Formats: sequence, C-alpha cells, structure tokens
Amino acid sequence: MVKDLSVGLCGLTLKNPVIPASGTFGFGLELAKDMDLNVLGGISLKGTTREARYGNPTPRIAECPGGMINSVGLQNPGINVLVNEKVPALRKVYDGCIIANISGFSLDEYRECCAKADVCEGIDIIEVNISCPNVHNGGMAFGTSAESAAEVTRTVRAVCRKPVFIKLSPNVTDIVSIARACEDAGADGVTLVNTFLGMRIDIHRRQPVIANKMGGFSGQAIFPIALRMVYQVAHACRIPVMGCGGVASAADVIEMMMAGATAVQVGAENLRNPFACPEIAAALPDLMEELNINTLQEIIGTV
Amino acid sequence: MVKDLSVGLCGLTLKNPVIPASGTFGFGLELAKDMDLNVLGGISLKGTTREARYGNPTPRIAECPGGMINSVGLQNPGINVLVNEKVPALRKVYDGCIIANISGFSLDEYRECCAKADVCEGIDIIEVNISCPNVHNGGMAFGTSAESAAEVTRTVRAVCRKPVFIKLSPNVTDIVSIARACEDAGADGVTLVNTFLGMRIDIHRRQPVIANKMGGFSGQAIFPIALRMVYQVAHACRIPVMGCGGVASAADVIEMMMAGATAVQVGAENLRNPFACPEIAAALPDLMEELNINTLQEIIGTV
Amino acid sequence: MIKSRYHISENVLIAPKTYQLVLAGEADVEGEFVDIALPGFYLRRPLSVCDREDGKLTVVYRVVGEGTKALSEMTEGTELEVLTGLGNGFDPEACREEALLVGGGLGVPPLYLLAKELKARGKKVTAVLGFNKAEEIILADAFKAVCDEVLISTVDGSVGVKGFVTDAIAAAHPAFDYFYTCGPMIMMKVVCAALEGPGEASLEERMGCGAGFCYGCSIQTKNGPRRVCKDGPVFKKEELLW
Amino acid sequence: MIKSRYHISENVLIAPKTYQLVLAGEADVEGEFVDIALPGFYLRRPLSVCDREDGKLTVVYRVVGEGTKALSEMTEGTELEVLTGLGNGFDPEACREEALLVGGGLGVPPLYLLAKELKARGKKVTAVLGFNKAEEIILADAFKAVCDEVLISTVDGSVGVKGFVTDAIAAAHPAFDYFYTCGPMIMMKVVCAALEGPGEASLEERMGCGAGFCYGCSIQTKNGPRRVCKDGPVFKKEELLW
Ligand SMILES: Cc1cc2nc3c(=O)[nH]c(=O)nc-3n(C[C@H](O)[C@H](O)[C@H](O)COP(=O)(O)OP(=O)(O)OC[C@H]3O[C@@H](n4cnc5c(N)ncnc54)[C@H](O)[C@@H]3O)c2cc1C
Ligand SMILES: Cc1cc2nc3c(=O)[nH]c(=O)nc-3n(C[C@H](O)[C@H](O)[C@H](O)COP(=O)(O)OP(=O)(O)OC[C@H]3O[C@@H](n4cnc5c(N)ncnc54)[C@H](O)[C@@H]3O)c2cc1C
Ligand SMILES: Cc1cc2nc3c(=O)[nH]c(=O)nc-3n(C[C@H](O)[C@H](O)[C@H](O)COP(=O)(O)O)c2cc1C
Ligand SMILES: Cc1cc2nc3c(=O)[nH]c(=O)nc-3n(C[C@H](O)[C@H](O)[C@H](O)COP(=O)(O)O)c2cc1C
Ligand code: FES
Ligand code: FES
Repeated sequence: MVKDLSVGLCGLTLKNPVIPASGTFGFGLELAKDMDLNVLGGISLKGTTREARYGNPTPRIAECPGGMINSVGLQNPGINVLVNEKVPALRKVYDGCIIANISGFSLDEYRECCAKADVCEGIDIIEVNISCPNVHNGGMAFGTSAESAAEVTRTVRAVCRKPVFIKLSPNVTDIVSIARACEDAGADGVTLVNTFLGMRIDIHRRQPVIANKMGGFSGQAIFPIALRMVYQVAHACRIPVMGCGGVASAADVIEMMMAGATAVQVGAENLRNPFACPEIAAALPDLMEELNINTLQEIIGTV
Repeated sequence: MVKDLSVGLCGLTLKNPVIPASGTFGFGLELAKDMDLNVLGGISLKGTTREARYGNPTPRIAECPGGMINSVGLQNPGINVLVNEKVPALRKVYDGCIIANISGFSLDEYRECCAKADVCEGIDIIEVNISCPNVHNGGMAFGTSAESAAEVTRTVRAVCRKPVFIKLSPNVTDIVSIARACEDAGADGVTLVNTFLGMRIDIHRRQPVIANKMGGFSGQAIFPIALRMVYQVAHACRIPVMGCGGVASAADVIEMMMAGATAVQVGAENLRNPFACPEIAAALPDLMEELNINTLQEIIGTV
Repeated sequence: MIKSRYHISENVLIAPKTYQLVLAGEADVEGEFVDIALPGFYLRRPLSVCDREDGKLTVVYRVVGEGTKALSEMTEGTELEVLTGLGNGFDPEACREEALLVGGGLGVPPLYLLAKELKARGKKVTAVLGFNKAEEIILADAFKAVCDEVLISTVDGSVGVKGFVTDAIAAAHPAFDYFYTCGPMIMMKVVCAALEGPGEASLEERMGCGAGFCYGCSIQTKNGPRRVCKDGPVFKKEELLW
Repeated sequence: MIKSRYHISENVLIAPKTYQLVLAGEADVEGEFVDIALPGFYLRRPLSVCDREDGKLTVVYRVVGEGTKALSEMTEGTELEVLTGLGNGFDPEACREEALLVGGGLGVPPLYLLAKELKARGKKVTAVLGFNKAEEIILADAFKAVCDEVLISTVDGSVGVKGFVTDAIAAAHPAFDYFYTCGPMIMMKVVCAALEGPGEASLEERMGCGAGFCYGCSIQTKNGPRRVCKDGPVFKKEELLW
C-alpha cells in the first residue's frame, strides 16, 4: 500500500515531516551537489542576524558520548545576503518548505530581520530563535522567561504575514508556560528544542575543550528530554509543534510525532552523517508498513 | 609515586571521591557480598521518606541511547527502618562515609526525617533530595524555585548538626540562583545533579514505555550538562559540590573535579555495571600518573 | 553475581525469529538468568538459562527489538560481557514425587534445566508445552529425551492439542503434586488459577540492574514489595497478586 | 562527497603510537582527507590521505585519544564507514619548476601524495621532514624513492640536522619557487614567515561535519571567514592570519 508521508503545517503541505534543523545543514546549497534536496519536507536555514557575524573562536566543537557541543556562535552573512542571495539560489533547486531561522540581540534586530524575511519570496516559514546559548546577552535571555518570549513573539508577529514559529530553549524550568506565552502572543507554532548549555574539559590540557568554555549540547543524548517537552507542549497548546532534539532515525521521527510533533527536525545527526535526512525520509514508508500506519498525519499526538 | 586519592569534605576525609549515587546502589548491603565496599569513598543510600513507599507501577525503566529513564518513585522502607536497621547493618561492614538521602512531600516530613537521620550514629552526611521528578506534588516543586529550596534548607538545617547537602534538580532555568539560595540558607554543600525529566514512547504499542508516562533521565548522555552545572555552581558558591550526572569512568571523575566537584557520585552506570564504582576507584591512580596528578585534592576546581 | 567474558560458541536460528545461543566461558555458575551487555545498548539484556554444562551456558531468545536483533547478528567467537549468578530459579526440592512443567513459547527454555534437575532427583516429570503453531515449536525433542511425558498444544491445532496449555492439561489430566510454569503473564495467571495445589511461576519485568539494588523491577506481592530480579524471578503461586 | 564502506586491509605500527592504515573499497576518489566513522564515537575522525591507488587509500595516524586508540585496535577485514571526497588539497599546479615540501611529524604523510603528483608533472621536488627523534621518523624511504632530495631534521639530532625543519632548510638552502607545508601549527607559522616567496599550508581544526555545512571549523583569513574542511584544509600563505 502506498504510504502518505505528507503533513499539513499552518496551511502549507510538507511532502514529508523531515527537516534538517537550523545550523546543521548550512543554507542547503552546501549540500545540493551531494543529494537530491527535494526528498526533504523542509529545510531550516542557518541562523541569521542583522549584520554578518564571524561567530565564536575555535575550537567550536566538542565530542560527547551520544552527542556534541557546538559553539559556532551564529556565524552568518547577515539578513541581506540571506534574502538576496541564499534563498533565491536555494529556491532554484528546491521545491519544499524553506524556513528562515532568525536570531537577534534586541527586539529591533528581530523586527528588522523578520520583516525582511517576510517579504522574501522564497521563504515559507519564519522560525525565530530565542534560545541560542552561545551569544552573551543574546538569545538566551529572551528564551528563558515567558514575558520576554512573548515580547519577541509580539514584535515579529506584527511585521510578518507568513507563519511564525518560535524556537524555544530547553534550558528552562517550565517549557509549557513559555510555549503558552508565545501562543497567546500570536505565534503560529513552536519549534522545540534548541541545544542544552553544556561543557567539556580536556583533562590533559586542563582547559575547556570549547574556546568559549560552554556551548550548545545536542544529539541523540537529548532525545528523551526533547521528546518529553514536545509531549508536554503539544498537549498544552493548540498551535503545531516542530519537534527537534536527538532525532537520528525514522523510528525517532515517528516517536516525536506520536508525542505531538507535526514536523520533525534533525540536527547534529546531519554532522555525523550528511545523508541522515534523505536516509530517514527514505526509511519512513517501510517503518510505517511495519507499524500499520498509512498516513503520517494520523499519528500526530496519538499518545 | 604513591597517589593520594583522599579528599576533604566538610571536615570529613573521604578515602577517595567515588560515591555511588542515591537510588543506584540500594542501601549498600545489597552489594556487600559482591564486592569490598571499603574501596568506596562514600555511599549515598536509597532515598528515604517518612513512611514506607512501594513507589510507582512498572514498567519503571526505559532504555535510551546513552542513558535510561527510571520511575522507581522512591520505593523505600521508611526512615525508621533506615536508621534502626539499614544503617547499623551497613556500618558493620563499611568504614567509609555513609550519606543518608532524604526525600519529603512537606517541610514537616523533611524536618522529621532529617532529625532522625541526624541522631543516627552511622550516618555521616545528610543529603536532602529536593529534586526527584517522579512524585506528584513531591520533590520537584521544592527544587525548582530558589525560595522553596531555601525553605527546605532552613528547615532541615535547624534540626541537624551533621553536614547537610542539598541535592538539586537540573530541570531549572538558573541552577546558580538555587544553589546560592541553599548556601545562604545554611547548606553545607550541594549535590548536583539529579535526573532530567524525560519520556520514551513505545511506537509499536503507541504508549509511553514508563507506566507513569515520564521519569528521571540519567546516564552518560547527561554528563556535559551536569558538568556545566557543577562548573557554574562551584565557581559561584563557596560550599563544596558533589558532582553527579553521567559519570562512567575515572576520566569523568577527574573532569568533574576539575570543574569544581570535591566528590563525585556515580548513578546509572552502576545499573549497567554493578562493579562500576570499584573499577573507577581502582583506575584512578594510573590515570593520575598519566595526567601528572599526585593528590586529587589539588585538582578540585582548577579549570 | 559474577561479571565475566564469554564467547559465542553457537548462535543458530531454531524457529522463526528464535535463536539458540551457546556461551562458553566461566565454569558452571549459579543463577536463573544471565544479563548480557550488548555493545551500543545502554542496559543489559536479561535472558534465562536454558541449559548449563561444561562451562557452557545455553539461552534461547526471540528477536523482539533492536537489542535481540543485534545479538542475532553476532557470529561465533564474538566476545560478550555477561553477568551471571542472577535470580532465584525454580525449586526442584519443592516437588515431592510428581512434577508438572507448564511452558508457553519463550517460557519453555528455562523449564528445560529444571526438568533435568528434577530427573536427577528421581522425580516423575510431565511437561506441557504450548506454542502458537507447528513452526514455533522449540526444544520438544530435548524435553522428550528428559521427561517422562511431554504434551504439546498449539493454538492453531497443527500439532498436539488444539488450544492452550490448559486445554492440553484438561485433556490429559496429568498427575502432579507440584507445578512449575513459565510463559506469558496471562498464561501463567490462568495456569495458576486453573491448577489446584501448590506451584511456582517465573515472572518478567523491565529491569535496570538485574541484581537487586535499583528497585526498578518491583512487584507487589502478598508479602509486600518484591524484586523480580533478586527475590524472583520465580515466585510461589500463593505469593502472587497478578 | 561520498559515503561508502571500506575494509581494513592493513593497520600496522610504523613508529611509536603511529599506524599506517590501508583502506580498500571504492575506486580512486578525490579529496584531501577522509572522515571515518568509528563505532561508539559520536563524531567522525578526519585523517589526511597519504597515498591512493587501485581502490586503496593509505592514511597514517597517531594515537592521541580514545578514537584513534580504538582504530589502532581494529584488525584486518574490519568494515568502516568512510566519507571521502573531502577538502581541497595542495595545488601541484602552483609550482613552476622546483617545489619545497616541508613536513613535521604527522604532517609528513599528506605530503607524500603531493610529491608523487609533482613528480608526475615533471617538477623537481625537495622534501624537508622534521621529527623529534630517530624512532619517530616515518616514510623517509618512501619520500626518497619519489623526491629528488630528502632532508631530515630531528630535534635531538639523532638523525640529519639537529633542530627544526627551518634549521635543515637554512643549512641546505634548497632552491624552490613554491613551498608546501604540513605539520604543527607553530611549525607552519614559522615556515611561512621564514620562507620567502609563495606557498601553501595545510591547517587542522576540530570539525563537526567535515563537509562544509556546519561552520564548526571556521578560521578568520585575510579574505574573511573560511571553513578549514571545505575551503581548506590547504590555504595559500598570503591568506592566512595565524
Ligand atoms: C528474568 C528475565 C528472563 C528473560 N528470559 C528470556 C529468555 O530466555 N528468552 C527471551 O527471548 N527473552 C527473555 N526475556 C525477555 C528479554 O529480556 C527481552 O525480550 C529483551 O530484553 C528484549 O530486548 P530488545 O533490545 O530486543 O528489545 P527492546 O524492546 O528494544 O528493548 C528495550 C528495553 O526494554 C527491555 N525489554 C524489552 N522487552 C522486555 C521483556 N519482555 N522483559 C524484560 N525487559 C524487556 C530490554 O531489556 C531493553 O532494556 C527475559 C526477561 C527477563 C526479565
Ligand atoms: C583535515 C584534518 C586532517 C588530519 N589528518 C591527520 C592525519 O593524517 N594523521 C593524524 O594522525 N591525525 C590527523 N588529524 C588529526 C586527527 O583527526 C585527530 O588526531 C583525531 O581526530 C583524534 O581523535 P581521538 O579520538 O584519538 O582524540 P580525542 O581527543 O579523544 O578526540 C576528541 C574529539 O576531538 C577531535 N580532535 C582531537 N584532536 C584533533 C586534532 N588534532 N584535529 C582535529 N580534531 C581533533 C576528534 O576528532 C574528536 O572529535 C587531522 C585532522 C584534520 C582536521
Ligand atoms: C552546529 C550547530 C549549529 C546550530 N545553529 C543553530 C542556529 O543557527 N539557529 C538555531 O535556531 N539552532 C541552531 N542549532 C540548534 C539545532 O537547530 C537544534 O535545535 C539542536 O541542535 C537540537 O537538535 P539535535 O539534537 O538534533 O542536534 C545548531 C545546532 C548545531 C549542532
Ligand atoms: C534507578 C535510580 C533511582 C534513583 N533514586 C534516587 C533517589 O532515591 N534519591 C535521589 O536523590 N536520587 C535518585 N536518583 C538520581 C541519582 O542519584 C543521580 O542523581 C542521577 O541518576 C544522575 O546521575 P547519573 O547520570 O550518574 O545516573 C536515582 C537514579 C536512578 C537511575
Ligand atoms: S532490576 Fe534492579 S532491583 Fe531488579
Ligand atoms: S567541519 Fe563543518 S563546516 Fe567544517
């Protein structure tokens, strides 16, 4: 029997729920020669700020059991290059859902960047990262209280006609109250989760592995925590959830969807296997057959 | 060269920093026939409440990549059995540091249990668990705000002459503010961290794996987050920290200590390898040699 | 409890998705089950001992998930770290003269070692082994070589009595003064209810440590909470609350 | 970039803690380095290609941590999943007539393939290879078989010029119109400063993806940020800020 992998997300139809997560797939273009991007339901682009940024000093990467820490620090060419060069170039080779991921250090920056993304033709969804733990005085502060999360949401909501997803930080006591605050402030959906603040020490050199001391921890290791947060938020809010955190297989995608995710993002797994997303998308039909699932849409939030 | 593994903790001297974490080593007695307990610096006993508890329904265990979820739910025979039977029996075969781990559902319960532990001869340190995520209206509430954490600390401090460690939950936005509140309220030290709230779904049965839906996630997977919290708290507070979370090797012990831990607890690793703690303690001298460390005390918080 | 390394000396398919694994290593060790560390999996996998001699342990397992799948792909010579000496098994001394063994599916293998122990003590042993269908039948010849009588039931009637083990028992009315059962929970519950007289059943529960100190596998019994891994997995019928 | 499976056809100790690994699989593939997935480790391990022919890839690696230790314990026949076609290597076309290759320690192996490529283009090739001491010398004979001249320096003076590669260069004054260097960062920095004229150096950085899309390995250059894995690892001397 032919399997229906498509899911509906804020009026858009994704051909499947598999989306490389922001920062782990560049601007898509970097991988266009290596795979057929069109097997992907969506692509969340590298986090973008108003000005171009080099990011943090290296080492920016630390290996951990079952995961990794990154402290890329939002290296990006700035919003103008995104909307004028990157997105148009990607749109030429990719027909799926393009998600712009926007970061900012002030409400003004969020407003300006989102407004530019909103009028950029190729962009389908605007994902607002209020959670990146790498930048001092940056995203972290916005994402860790319900009030400031709502403030960012209201600010960008006012300048966008496209669907706005707020991407939340898991480094919080009560993820549900923050998601609810975003929903009440007009978010069309939430993406959860971003990375956990983590650290490793090189015991030979007696120094942190990461030049910036700490960074964002993610990968398979965080899956059970991310899944729990997706479950909690999906059962407490009415807006759709993009699940993210530790997804590494088609089974993980199904598990996230049963917990309540409408679409599922794959992050660090792309770094250890650049073909992770196409492989996961390709593995879904057989797994659906094994699990007696005909259309993915029907399993969303069934647990 | 002979290595000095001992560490000083609130006036006590531990022969080494390796301590099985509460709930992952029973009351010590369960393993007394299988190993020489006296190679362990300390033993943190199973979490104890005023009344005997059966705990949560089964399944209570779910496997995860690099870790596991437990929802034992504080099964224990009650404080009277602890102080009258378990501790005296353990004291007969064990000469190291005995840590009583106390949980409670009310300030009264914490006060009563800690007071009993304080007058129990065999107990050296009282560890107050304000973080167990398994019990509704239970530990979680106390451990997730600085105010209530301080309240528990003051309550038990008033009835104890022995060193009191408050064991914190990592499911919080700002671990430092909570640790500081405990310090200000008179804690002699903090243990961090307890488990993360996590969840797994059995995609075949379309049900949570754990009968109670969610449970406490721990094991190697959480090490980078636990290490970061130990680092932050050790650098912000003056009281000693017992580091805990994902420790699985002698190298992890050293890394935790460089981050600021005075002693190091090993939790879930005991479940996959009952001999983990003696093996780690035995591996320390060679690793110290490789790293040019003569006394463990000297590396505490050197990063 | 002992932690030691074994190597695979045999790992063969004996029925659909069902493998017989022979581990060679440490000389005869006690224990009802072993707990096997599988590379890449966080927790060990508990498997009941089916047979034990000359420093070899036999277990029979079914592929149900990723862990048993990985195990089934391991070849001869592969080394595995195994905890042995776990669990309290069936008590062959509890039977006076005539024993009834009731096994269902993957509950059949652990009864094999018991059958040998009972025969060594001179008891009369009847085994009732239930399966879904002919192709899933395992160890029938091994039991026949040891027991005084072996009754088979299959749900689809392809071999032996059509139906469940209880149907086979009702039809044959074997004499016994003590019974031993291992299989799906629902089967054991029905068996314990249907059979008069004393007996014992071997339970299964998700485990953490497998060795009695994490309290992950506790069940409520008439005598209070008990750990399946340490106080069991075999419990007396009178103790069980189901 | 290609992901494929190779098997180990050789994995031998050639100097203290230093192994030569030959991987057999996919026919000749491009790329300056390969990225090897090691079971039980989250990230791949990048290793430079030292030689490549007949569907075989040779890399030389030193055991520095857990990953390379695990690799060193793998036996012939073991399968490994490898990403190939990664990185921009040295440019043999940049040299007009006479090339100087300057390698230090584990930076020596990647220059071997370059030496062969330069010779194939008819260039004169001088190699200066620096090591700490005699026992750590690797590939000297291989270079001698290919290059016009090979100079060795050792820090302890046990073989060749006592001191660093720059001491050997200062003593011999080899003629060259372009240089290529690979080795410890500090060595390459000194070489680039000491040698007049154009050249290129192969950098190292902790990597995430190894394939240009995670921006984990970025460095600042005179031309803005560059990814070591994709824009490099070889960069022109003029570009580098050190
Ligand atoms: C005391 C005891 C004896 C057993 N003896 C046998 C035997 O002889 N033959 C046999 O085929 N099976 C036996 N089992 C069941 C066997 O342990 C599981 O089938 C096996 O662990 C499944 O692993 P998996 O990775 O394939 O499945 P997964 O579902 O991927 O495993 C995930 C987790 O759940 C646990 N789990 C899954 N199913 C069970 C189960 N039924 N019981 C306990 N834990 C489970 C696993 O151990 C693992 O921790 C026994 C179980 C117990 C408790
Ligand atoms: C482009 C490139 C080419 C390389 N070529 C070679 C080679 O030909 N021969 C050789 O011996 N080594 C080479 N290296 C270094 C080699 O990758 C590391 O020594 C190796 O990854 C260490 O792994 P480990 O698990 O033993 O060490 P660990 O310290 O346990 O590794 C932990 C993490 O740090 C990373 N890491 C550690 N050291 C380095 C390093 N020096 N550079 C980059 N990442 C590191 C590891 O990849 C891993 O992600 C190269 C590195 C790069 C970037
Ligand atoms: C190298 C790297 C870079 C990232 N950059 C961004 C970013 O720019 N914006 C963002 O919202 N999230 C960023 N993230 C977070 C991921 O999108 C994702 O939320 C997180 O890694 C959890 O998913 P995972 O466990 O699958 O990696 C980054 C993650 C990694 C590993
Ligand atoms: C099975 C199990 C039971 C636990 N019971 C308790 C408990 O009773 N009291 C407590 O403070 N912590 C308890 N914990 C938490 C551990 O002591 C430890 O803080 C946590 O597991 C993190 O360490 P780890 O990653 O090494 O497991 C338990 C953990 C496990 C795995
Ligand atoms: S599994 Fe740990 S007590 Fe039974
Ligand atoms: S390592 Fe990912 S861009 Fe270089």
